[in-house]
Amino acid sequence: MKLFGEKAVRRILMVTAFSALSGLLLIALFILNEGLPFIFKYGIKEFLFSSDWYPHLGKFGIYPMIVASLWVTLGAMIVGAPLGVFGAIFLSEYTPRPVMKIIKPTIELLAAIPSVVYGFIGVMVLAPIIRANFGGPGLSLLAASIILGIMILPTVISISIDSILAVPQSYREGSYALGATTWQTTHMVTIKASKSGIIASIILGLGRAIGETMAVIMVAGNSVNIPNTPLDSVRTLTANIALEMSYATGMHRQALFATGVVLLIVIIILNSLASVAIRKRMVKR
Amino acid sequence: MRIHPRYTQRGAVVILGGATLLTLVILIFIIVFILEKGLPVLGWNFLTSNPEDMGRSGGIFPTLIGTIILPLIAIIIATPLGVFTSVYLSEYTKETRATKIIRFGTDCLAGIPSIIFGLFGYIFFVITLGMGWSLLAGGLTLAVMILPTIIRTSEEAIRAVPKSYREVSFSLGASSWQTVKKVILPNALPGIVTGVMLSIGRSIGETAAVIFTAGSSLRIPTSLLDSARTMSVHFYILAREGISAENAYGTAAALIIAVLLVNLSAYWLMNRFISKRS
Amino acid sequence: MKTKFQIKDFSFYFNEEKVLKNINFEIEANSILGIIGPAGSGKTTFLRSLNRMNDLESGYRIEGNILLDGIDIYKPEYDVVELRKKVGMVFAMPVPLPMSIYENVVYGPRLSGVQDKKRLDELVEKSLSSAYLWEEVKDRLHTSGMRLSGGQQQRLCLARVLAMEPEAILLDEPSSGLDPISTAKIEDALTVLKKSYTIILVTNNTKQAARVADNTAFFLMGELIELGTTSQIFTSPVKTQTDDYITGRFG
Amino acid sequence: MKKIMLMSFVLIAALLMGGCGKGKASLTLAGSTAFQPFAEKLADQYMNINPDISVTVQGGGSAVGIQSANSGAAQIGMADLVVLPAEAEGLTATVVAKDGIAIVVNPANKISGLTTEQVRDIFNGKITNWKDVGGINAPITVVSREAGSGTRSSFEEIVGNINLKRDALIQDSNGTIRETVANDANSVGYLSHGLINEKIKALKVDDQECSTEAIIAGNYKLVRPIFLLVKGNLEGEIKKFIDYILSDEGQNTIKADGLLPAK
Repeated sequence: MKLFGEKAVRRILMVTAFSALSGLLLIALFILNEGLPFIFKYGIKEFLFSSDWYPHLGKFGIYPMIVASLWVTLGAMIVGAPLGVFGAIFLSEYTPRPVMKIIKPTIELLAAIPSVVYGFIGVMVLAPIIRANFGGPGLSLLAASIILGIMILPTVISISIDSILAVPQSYREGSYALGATTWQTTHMVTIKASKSGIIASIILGLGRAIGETMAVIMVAGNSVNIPNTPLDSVRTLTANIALEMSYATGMHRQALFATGVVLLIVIIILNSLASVAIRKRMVKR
Repeated sequence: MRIHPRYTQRGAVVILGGATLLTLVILIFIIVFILEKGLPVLGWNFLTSNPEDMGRSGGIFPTLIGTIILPLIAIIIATPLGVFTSVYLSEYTKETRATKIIRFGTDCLAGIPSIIFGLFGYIFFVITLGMGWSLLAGGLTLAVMILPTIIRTSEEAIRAVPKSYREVSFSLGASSWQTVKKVILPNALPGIVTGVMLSIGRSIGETAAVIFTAGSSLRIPTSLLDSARTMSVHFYILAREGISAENAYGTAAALIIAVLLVNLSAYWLMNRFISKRS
Repeated sequence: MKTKFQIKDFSFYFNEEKVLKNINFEIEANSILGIIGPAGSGKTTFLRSLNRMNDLESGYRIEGNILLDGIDIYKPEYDVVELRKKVGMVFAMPVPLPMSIYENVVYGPRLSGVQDKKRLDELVEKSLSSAYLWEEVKDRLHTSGMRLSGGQQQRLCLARVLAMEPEAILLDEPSSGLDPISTAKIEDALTVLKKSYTIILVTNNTKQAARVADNTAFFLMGELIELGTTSQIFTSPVKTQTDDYITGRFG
Repeated sequence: MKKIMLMSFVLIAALLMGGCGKGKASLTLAGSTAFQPFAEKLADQYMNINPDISVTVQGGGSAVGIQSANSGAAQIGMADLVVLPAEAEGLTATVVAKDGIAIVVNPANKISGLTTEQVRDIFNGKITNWKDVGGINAPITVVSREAGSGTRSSFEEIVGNINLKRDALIQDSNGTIRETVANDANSVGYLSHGLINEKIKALKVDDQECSTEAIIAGNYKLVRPIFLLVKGNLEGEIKKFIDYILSDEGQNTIKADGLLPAK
């Protein structure tokens, strides 16, 4: 009786252990099932590299969205990565521990602010500033990059601090003993030792930026347009799905699922890169 | 030309400190901006009265209900699944190919954008399973979304339980499940609860996945198969469509306070957990 | 004399490194066997083989057999849970589970299905008394076991094993971190307990073995060098290594 | 642990029962965001008269209206298209209201009217500066709806030969168009006549004001019908609700809030 119970428990646990995996597979299955046939029917090249997105005319090229997603993500990195990494270095190497221990959770707390709130701030505060000072519609690549850059700050800072703190104190002491200043120690020893952790934090931030939807819809302006300047309005892959999903039928809807497929592939590649970077860090330790 | 180390040191401090300050200022500005405009609107009456005219006036009571029930469904489903998964991974198997695949799957799931969850929930729960836009479809979608968080935090909490406790329990003739039930889960509980709280926070703030699966009906839901609107969705609609700036700020303030409260209590729990350990 | 354990040509490999090398001997029931030897000689691994605690590790492999009352404990259908109920263990570091003293003691019996409150109360008093702890804690049974002193914690761990009413008790350097008074109390308890139990005591402290053990085994580099009555081992060892070890020339 | 799990199961069961057990008839409408507010209001009024029925209204857009009426996700689909697409062929369509599409600009804009030709050129990107249509020297920001929107396809159908310029901003509802135009002094967009408010200014098109009178008189040309779509024949609760919308009381509600009656 008891032994049977033990076996049953093991079996139940094993089944539940596959829940996350089956969730992932189910998602992949349904998205692929809706999107892949379209991609093959319409043509991979035409779908990925044509700039014509006219659903009512049966034209579904997502090149502008791919370009926009990349630009927006890159923009978010330019804004968020230095700010985040510098902040993490300052907090872990130049700030008294007790102060850091208050500031770090505060920053992590900000990761919990709903993305729609960030988007709203973008529309109400940032877009008018851009419109007034630089011209253009305000709702733009620039606005989206800044808002996303801010949104990824907590992720980048938090993980970077963790990996910087994981550098053994003896490394730093060794450097100080040779007469290095704090900054010399930081950039020659600490940053080098925690490089893969910092890179992982940036990649994870990248993942968040490329996957963000609502905030981007609110601030990017959503033109199907390859931007010439940061002041141009753009539409990302995520925005394309969310904007048109509720109105789409037939081919149009399949094309949106196909957009999801592209997004999914990009994310999984990024994720694998991040986990390689993280594993590298673990091995080093 | 070589710059003297003293100057690079000073320059570094200025730049790094400036970046930190800028980050903090931006992030605090966002909260202050919303609270300053939203708090005057936010009151007992605002929370407990029904919206009128699509939310142009009146309160946000139905969205409050949606905001409570939707994450509740999600954690009721995801918590046992997530905790059992982490128990299996940490107590019942050694590192094998299967556990590696499970872990990779969990990591991938964690990285999937919420809009994809929305698409999936819409096509699977809403259409294929015929649930319609409903609390159930939204809750299930959120459950899949938060599962990786719960698995990760539970696994960390379980691994933090000293190995010696397991040895003692086994040496006293406990089976694996008895050890899990009597020693491991009770000791990992605060960590697990922290993960659940963080997941609740994420569910409350989620918009993209919810709007496609739970719909946006402003009525008070009377069953799990009713559509409902959460505060995030309500805020999104109010703000986007310019229905009422005043009520949008009020809803945003309520939203931020709810999310901060949930996360603060998670941190509080985690700190208690850590201090008890050491 | 009745034999409790028979160890037949037992070898233990950890990651293909041979940690125990072809051990052969028998352990008498109702006696105390002291196992001595320098660190890394395989004493603890051997002890943990007797109740299969090594199962919790990965990357090990065994050869040969260990028989408990004539039955091979490593045969596939053997119930490990039952084995551990029969063969209790006290670890080097005292590890009270994070619960009350009372709950710590009844942990084992409860697992075996004892629910009766009166019976549990009896077990608690009897076990704590046998471990010479009852008088010190009888008024605070429901406070946390973690608040006891180190010596008290180790006696609680002993009581916890006794409450299961096992047949054999394995002790892995039970007084390595304890003060002399606590050590003495545990040793006193053991000499009384051997009347009802088979006790196997791994110790780094040769004097402790000399004080309490009936028989003593000397392990070195994974081999059983010498086994005999305690007085024989300590007064007229056969092997020179044994002599060197107990006279403190190495170890 | 066990208790919590048990309690939650009971809770779920109770919630499920709560909805299904009472046997209350329910109707779901989904689709056109332009008609959604009206449908909400009509549903509220209808439920006041008939407490036994529960009417739920979802947005989503015209395509969702057609799709969900087809799939059964909603009993009634709402669509605001000039020409119904092929997918809607099997559905019974009832015109319940008409809606004008207003061309709107920021109140700061001095322009008071455009010709159909100018509207077309602006949206196609041929005219890019307000000075070319009599305004100040400033670039025009065009704001349009997303592909698939009923308002957009009706707008493009009626104006004719629209090939939207690439850098037009895209917003996904009437409300967001209004917000965007209200925030940007140089922008132009279009939205449902009923949603004009003080934050934006409706332009005359071909010298006709976008007013209820002009629309009813048939002078203002940017007008589209609003359909309710039902799978199969109109019967039972569905018919009763649609009849209510077409009744004087229902049509008055529609009129009072800015749409135009069906007849």
